[in-house]
Amino acid sequence: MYGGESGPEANEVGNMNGPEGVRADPPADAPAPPADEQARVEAAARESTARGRFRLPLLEVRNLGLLGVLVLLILAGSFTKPAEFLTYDNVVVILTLASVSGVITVGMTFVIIGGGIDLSVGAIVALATVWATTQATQLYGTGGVIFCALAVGVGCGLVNGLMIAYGRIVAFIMTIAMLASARGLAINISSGHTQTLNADNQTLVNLGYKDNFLFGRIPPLVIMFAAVVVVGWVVLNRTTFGRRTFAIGGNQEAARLAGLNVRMHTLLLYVLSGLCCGVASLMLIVLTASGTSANGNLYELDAIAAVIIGGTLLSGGRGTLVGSVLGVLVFTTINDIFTLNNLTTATQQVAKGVIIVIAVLVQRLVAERRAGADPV
Amino acid sequence: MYGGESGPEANEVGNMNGPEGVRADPPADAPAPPADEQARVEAAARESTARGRFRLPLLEVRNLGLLGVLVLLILAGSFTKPAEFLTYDNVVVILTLASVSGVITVGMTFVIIGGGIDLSVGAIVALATVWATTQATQLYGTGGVIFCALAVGVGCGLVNGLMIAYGRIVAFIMTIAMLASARGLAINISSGHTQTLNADNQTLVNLGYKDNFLFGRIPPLVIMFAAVVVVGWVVLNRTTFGRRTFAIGGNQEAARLAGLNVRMHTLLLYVLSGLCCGVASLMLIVLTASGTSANGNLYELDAIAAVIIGGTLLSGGRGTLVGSVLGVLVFTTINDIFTLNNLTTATQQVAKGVIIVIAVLVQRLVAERRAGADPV
Amino acid sequence: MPEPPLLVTRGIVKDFPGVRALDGVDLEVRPGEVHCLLGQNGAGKSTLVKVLSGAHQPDSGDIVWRDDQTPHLTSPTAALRLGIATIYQELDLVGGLSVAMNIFLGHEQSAFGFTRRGEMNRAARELLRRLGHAEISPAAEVGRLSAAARQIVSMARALSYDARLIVMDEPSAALAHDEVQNLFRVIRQLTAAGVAVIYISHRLEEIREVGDRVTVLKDGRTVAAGLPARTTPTATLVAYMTGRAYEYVFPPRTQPNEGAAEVLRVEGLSLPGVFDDLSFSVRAGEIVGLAGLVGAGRSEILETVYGARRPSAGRVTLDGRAVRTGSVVASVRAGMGLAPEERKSQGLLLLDSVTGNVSLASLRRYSRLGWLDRKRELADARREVRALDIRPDDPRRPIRTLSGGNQQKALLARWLLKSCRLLLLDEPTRGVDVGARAELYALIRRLADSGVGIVLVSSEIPEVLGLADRVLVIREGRVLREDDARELDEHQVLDLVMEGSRR
Amino acid sequence: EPESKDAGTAAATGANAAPGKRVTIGFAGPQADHGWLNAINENAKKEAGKYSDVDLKITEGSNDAAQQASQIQTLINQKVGVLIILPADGKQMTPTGRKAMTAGIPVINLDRVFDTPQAYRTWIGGDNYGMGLNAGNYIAKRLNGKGTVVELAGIDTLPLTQDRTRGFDDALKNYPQIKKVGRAAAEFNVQTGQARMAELLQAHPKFDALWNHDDDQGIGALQAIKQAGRSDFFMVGGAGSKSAMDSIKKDDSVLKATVLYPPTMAASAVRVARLLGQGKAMGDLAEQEIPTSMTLFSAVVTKENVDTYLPLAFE
Ligand SMILES: Nc1ncnc2c1ncn2[C@@H]1O[C@H](COP(=O)(O)OP(=O)(O)OP(=O)(O)O)[C@@H](O)[C@H]1O
Ligand SMILES: Nc1ncnc2c1ncn2[C@@H]1O[C@H](COP(=O)(O)OP(=O)(O)OP(=O)(O)O)[C@@H](O)[C@H]1O
Ligand SMILES: O[C@@H]1[C@@H](O)[C@H](O)OC[C@H]1O
Ligand SMILES: [Mg+2]
Ligand SMILES: [Mg+2]
Repeated sequence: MYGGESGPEANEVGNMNGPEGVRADPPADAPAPPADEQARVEAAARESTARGRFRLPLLEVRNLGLLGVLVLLILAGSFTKPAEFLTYDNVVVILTLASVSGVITVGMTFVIIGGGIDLSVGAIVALATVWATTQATQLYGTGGVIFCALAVGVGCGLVNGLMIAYGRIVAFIMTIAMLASARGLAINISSGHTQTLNADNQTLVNLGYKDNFLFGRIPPLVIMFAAVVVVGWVVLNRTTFGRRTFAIGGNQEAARLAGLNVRMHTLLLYVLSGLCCGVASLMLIVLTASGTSANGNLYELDAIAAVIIGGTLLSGGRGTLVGSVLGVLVFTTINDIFTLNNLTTATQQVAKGVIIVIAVLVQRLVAERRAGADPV
Repeated sequence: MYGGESGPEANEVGNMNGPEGVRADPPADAPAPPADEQARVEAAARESTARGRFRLPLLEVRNLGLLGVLVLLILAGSFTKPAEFLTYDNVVVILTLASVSGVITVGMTFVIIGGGIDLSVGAIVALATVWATTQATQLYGTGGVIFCALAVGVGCGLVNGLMIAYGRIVAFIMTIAMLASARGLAINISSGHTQTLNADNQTLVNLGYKDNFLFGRIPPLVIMFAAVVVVGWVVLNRTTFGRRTFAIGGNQEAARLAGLNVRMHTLLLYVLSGLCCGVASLMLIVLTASGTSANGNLYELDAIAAVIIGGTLLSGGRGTLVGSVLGVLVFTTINDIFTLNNLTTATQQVAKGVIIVIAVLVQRLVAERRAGADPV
Repeated sequence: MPEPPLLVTRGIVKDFPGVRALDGVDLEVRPGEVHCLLGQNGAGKSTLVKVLSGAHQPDSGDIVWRDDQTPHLTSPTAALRLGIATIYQELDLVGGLSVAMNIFLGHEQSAFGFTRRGEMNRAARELLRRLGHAEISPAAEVGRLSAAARQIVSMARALSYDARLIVMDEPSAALAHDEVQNLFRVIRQLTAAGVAVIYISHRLEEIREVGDRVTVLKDGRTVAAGLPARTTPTATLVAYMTGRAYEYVFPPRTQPNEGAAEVLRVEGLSLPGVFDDLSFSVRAGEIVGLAGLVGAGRSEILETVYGARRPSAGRVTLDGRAVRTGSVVASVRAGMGLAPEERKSQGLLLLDSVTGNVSLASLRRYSRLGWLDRKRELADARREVRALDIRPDDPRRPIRTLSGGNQQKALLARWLLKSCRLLLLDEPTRGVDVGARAELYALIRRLADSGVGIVLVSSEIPEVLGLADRVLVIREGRVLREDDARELDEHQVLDLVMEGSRR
Repeated sequence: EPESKDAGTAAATGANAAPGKRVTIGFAGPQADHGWLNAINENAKKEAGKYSDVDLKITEGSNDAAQQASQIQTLINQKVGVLIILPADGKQMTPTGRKAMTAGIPVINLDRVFDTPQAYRTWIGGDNYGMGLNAGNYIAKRLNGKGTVVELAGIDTLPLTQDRTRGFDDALKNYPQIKKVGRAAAEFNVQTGQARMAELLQAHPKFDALWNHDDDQGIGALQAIKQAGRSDFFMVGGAGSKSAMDSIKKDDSVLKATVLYPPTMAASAVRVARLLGQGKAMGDLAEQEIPTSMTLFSAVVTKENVDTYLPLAFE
């Protein structure tokens, strides 16, 4: 019907001759398709090309709404704090803060698209910052700290993945168990103290200082974040790994019967999320020059919220990384505007709830304006 | 999760839950191969009756595993603290504590079986305790406090339900927005203070004291909890509302095609959850003689965890209330044993994670021993 | 003088984004008749069904229901209230609920909100008995029933409404021969009581047997209406549907090559409770059919050979090399492919495009160091879409917007694309229209001719006999007879497989 | 002898230090998820360890009112001799404190105060209002009564945060030329300390002084200040952590002072609990009875006096 189907035979116009309209004669040989049929097929074809044109390489239609929300927020920020909001320094602050949760959200996006959930990200971040800042670790220098943070992330992800994929424990429960254990372990290792970086390990901390900004302008953390997003985007959208992630999240049984190694892939998704937590914990160490078991509190909810508001289905199989990143930026910008405007915690929270709802509605409005895009 | 996108197929495959949908082994109890379809259907029918026999009125097979876990915990408690654990006083402590989260979990069970999720329960509890304990409310006496707590719960649930069912906002996002707003409002109303009950309103507080225990032994809160569970069980299993909840969570499109008013029903589920929050907030007021915006922190995760460990599918359509209640009891008992044994926070948390994992595995073991029950 | 019509539709139009699914449907259904809808995959039959059931709102057109010129058809509830009940093409049951609850979902028997389970179970049992399946327990959980039993529950649900019109969208697709007879018996009872039935099926012989009149849809519009079901020549019907006269033939068998190498050897394979000590082999270029009734365990055989189920004993050898049993990954790596029986739950990535569905099993081929060659993937998918005449023919379309039969074709394309050594096809033509069926047969034969070994499971015995080279007749998980397809005829096979039930 | 180098508390002296009747002390606090609270636990444990006649049952653990109520109930059920309670929320835990008192168990209320004296025998705590007041006065003096200040608070919903802010504001009221231009709540957490401070620095490109309620979150805040390359103001901390005092001593950052809120109060509580259990009086007081409340002094630690306080600092 939609293209292609307009073969020369597509010409049977059903003229019903009343209720008794029996037309027993077989159709005559096929002449040119009737005008309206032709027109219909063409219209359909045109429409689909048109839609194809709207789909920018990176940005999907559904992301436009969220982009709109971000623009609205930026307007709000500029309006309420014209002198402070759109300054270079403040943008750096926003992007830097977004980097930490952003990296975690990238991993979370993979996990959720793949049909899972990871509630342990915040706790893994806490454990990684703590383990990487113990005296013992710091003896190995900056390299040791980096290695340790990443290893802890990957290790926790591995345990999650193994228990979920091979131990067949529901992801929600397994990662909540990991949440408890990792945070407990973090308290244990640090004895509840905030562990600061030694004088010898200031290389990391220096990354947070302006003298080390790239071209004197771009904070290394933001570059790291951008790199993670780019790599994540490529992996998700341009590799077989990414494609398999969608497939497994969309219909696990179908993926299995198509010969995909569902368990191994699921395992890898949690390892990936763990790795992202490792990277985020390094970023936190850069920012705070310390590690503590209180780090990463409630990151799981923030990350999931960013992913979902970014248009990814909580049940898996569909989603975009760009959406998640926009989600993170929206949340970070909201917080920034609140602080700039000296809002009290109470007002902040009420406003946050309201803004989230408005954001989703704006988003859907935009999506529905666009031809036939699905509702969020 | 809800929101139309996760069509029927998502539920059947049981997406969220890692690859346990994978059934590599033949059902252990498969009957002898029947001669034809008739025979096969018969066999299936017989099998289901046989299984029906195992199904005690309240307890389903899958709950047996969790019951086993609870028994193991009780053994562990009795073993480590023989003098303290199985005493009347301690059981009262466990049950009282279970009452608050238990009531919330009942509402959460309905919402999740119905294909939704409610992250705002803790915040609603906070707001309800605050609003019910303002000076203005307290002027109306105990009745005013009770009414206000319930009204706030129902009101918040109504807003959630309206936005989710009719505004088509994804439940996860809407309830996270409610979380933020309700807590913000709670801080606002109380100006961040903890509001205590007036001398005139001590009736409620007295419910927590031994002189008011029923037959001198049973705390009123535990009775309330039991009542909520019984009513919840009856509604879920014996009324059309309950059965329709399964239908909507299990296959929303099927439910719609069968002529169910899916939106109205969804709305009611969130109202129900809000009502449970109202009841729980009353319980908290009894226990603490006060209301504060800090109440109910992280109750959402606790409640969801109890529901899931109780065997309810996070994607909806399947679940038991008894399982959820057992889940709450398991978590409460774990905490109690920790307290009795003077474990440090760190050890507690690590142990909690490990116990959760073991619990799930034990549960599955039991379930798999039992005729062909689905993996958890 | 005929009775006044029960239902008349004129010029129904229904647009989906980018597709006009209905483009002027005229239909007239009389009380007490079985009115058949015919049309190719994607012709718009199911869409029409959904318009009639209130699930879709038409963009234009008129519907007249009895004397009502503007019937209130704005929701499924409204349609049910008017007396239109529907059995949908995709089974729409709730797995977690009991049979009785499913049957009465939405119109439960209740008192003050409390379900009257006893009464519902009784009523359900009665309905199931009417359908010839008294043995299905009203208390059984629907999720645990077989596809066939679920179809019966679906029918019981439609019967549970006191409907004047029951719309049945391919109800026989999941049913075996004798089940279909049962269904027809019920349909005759219904029509005798004045209830009208709209019946959709791709099997012309069913239409001839049970239908009164036929309306043919093509590209979303009525091309012929009210044809007599029994007397209209097949060639005519097919011509209306496809626009050309069609030969409904199986492709000629090529001369069997006795010397061809064995592709698959199955030895002593056992799946407890389903089959035991099963052995057979497939040569290169050979199509082996498994004939048997629904429930004979043929799907399990395929799934076990494929590694989706773990056998308790036995060996599977592909091209002379042993394949690890119980591992789909190993089987696929070795060169097997399985087109599963249950389209939606086992096959489709509903959220993905046609391309994504077609390429799923062959991703490795488009991978260079993990990088996905999307251009080549799309090109190949487009080629398969053309080859199988999947409509609409844009492989970038979301697969969920395709009609049921076209989805089935896309699933087949998945395995055609992945050049396998051995293809296991489980009901490959379920829901596929007559024209496409012939093309599929030709395709399967061509594949075999290229040296692929094929195992074919189909509940349509003529299909097995017509397409396969060699047939294994299966009952109770045992091979009753193994023979050259030309040595067997339908009655022989039926006799063999039915014997058990007549014991 | 309970001579202590490690615990950092002054040594117990006199006859009271001698072993006496065995006392079981129950201790319940909020979740030890941050430096100061953690120091509370350590102080309590260390102090208890010094006495052969003390049995300490610690239930560490919860910020949730219902949960903590049940933990305390458990201790009551275990019939401990004396209870030390640092409630997650003083008002909320009041009924529980009363329950214990009714059950005949004397309660020492630590830090966050109960709603009614009926719920405790003795209250020991820091002076939150005083902390704010002292911080405000110190800042005002250093600014010579003129300038702009920013406040980085803790958890807004805690009364102690509110008290600190109130004290701070009250102090500033005496200096009409000092303006508080910005305030944010950083949740007593390093990471939020960094985030909120980074944002505050953007909101206020210029100000003269900063009061930070909590040295733990101060670690993050200090980093944010360094990252922004700001040094146009000075900072006063709160609580008295080791890292803060080290920094003050070295004078290598904007942090010039911190206002004490000593976690040693937990050690004192153990001592008092022991005395209560044994029916003894407090050494240096004339009375036979232990006082009903003790408010610790919130000293301002500066470079000048830091050496005096360093031994009391917590990690
Ligand atoms: N939700 C939808 N969105 C977009 N297009 C749709 C949707 N549903 C159906 N279509 C399109 O409408 C047309 C008619 O589909 P329909 O399902 O009615 O066909 P059908 O006659 O039932 O075919 P089959 O025999 O294969 O079941 C097809 O082109 C299909 O792709
Ligand atoms: N949901 C189920 N739970 C348990 N056993 C089942 C289920 N569905 C089918 N079976 C078992 O599987 C066996 C064969 O069923 P199946 O329908 O796969 O056979 P088949 O020969 O492939 O028939 P068809 O494919 O035509 O439906 C039977 O023994 C039946 O008991
Ligand atoms: O964070 C601490 C708080 O919890 C305690 O009660 O008072 C001192 C603070 O620094
Ligand atoms: Mg159809
Ligand atoms: Mg089958």
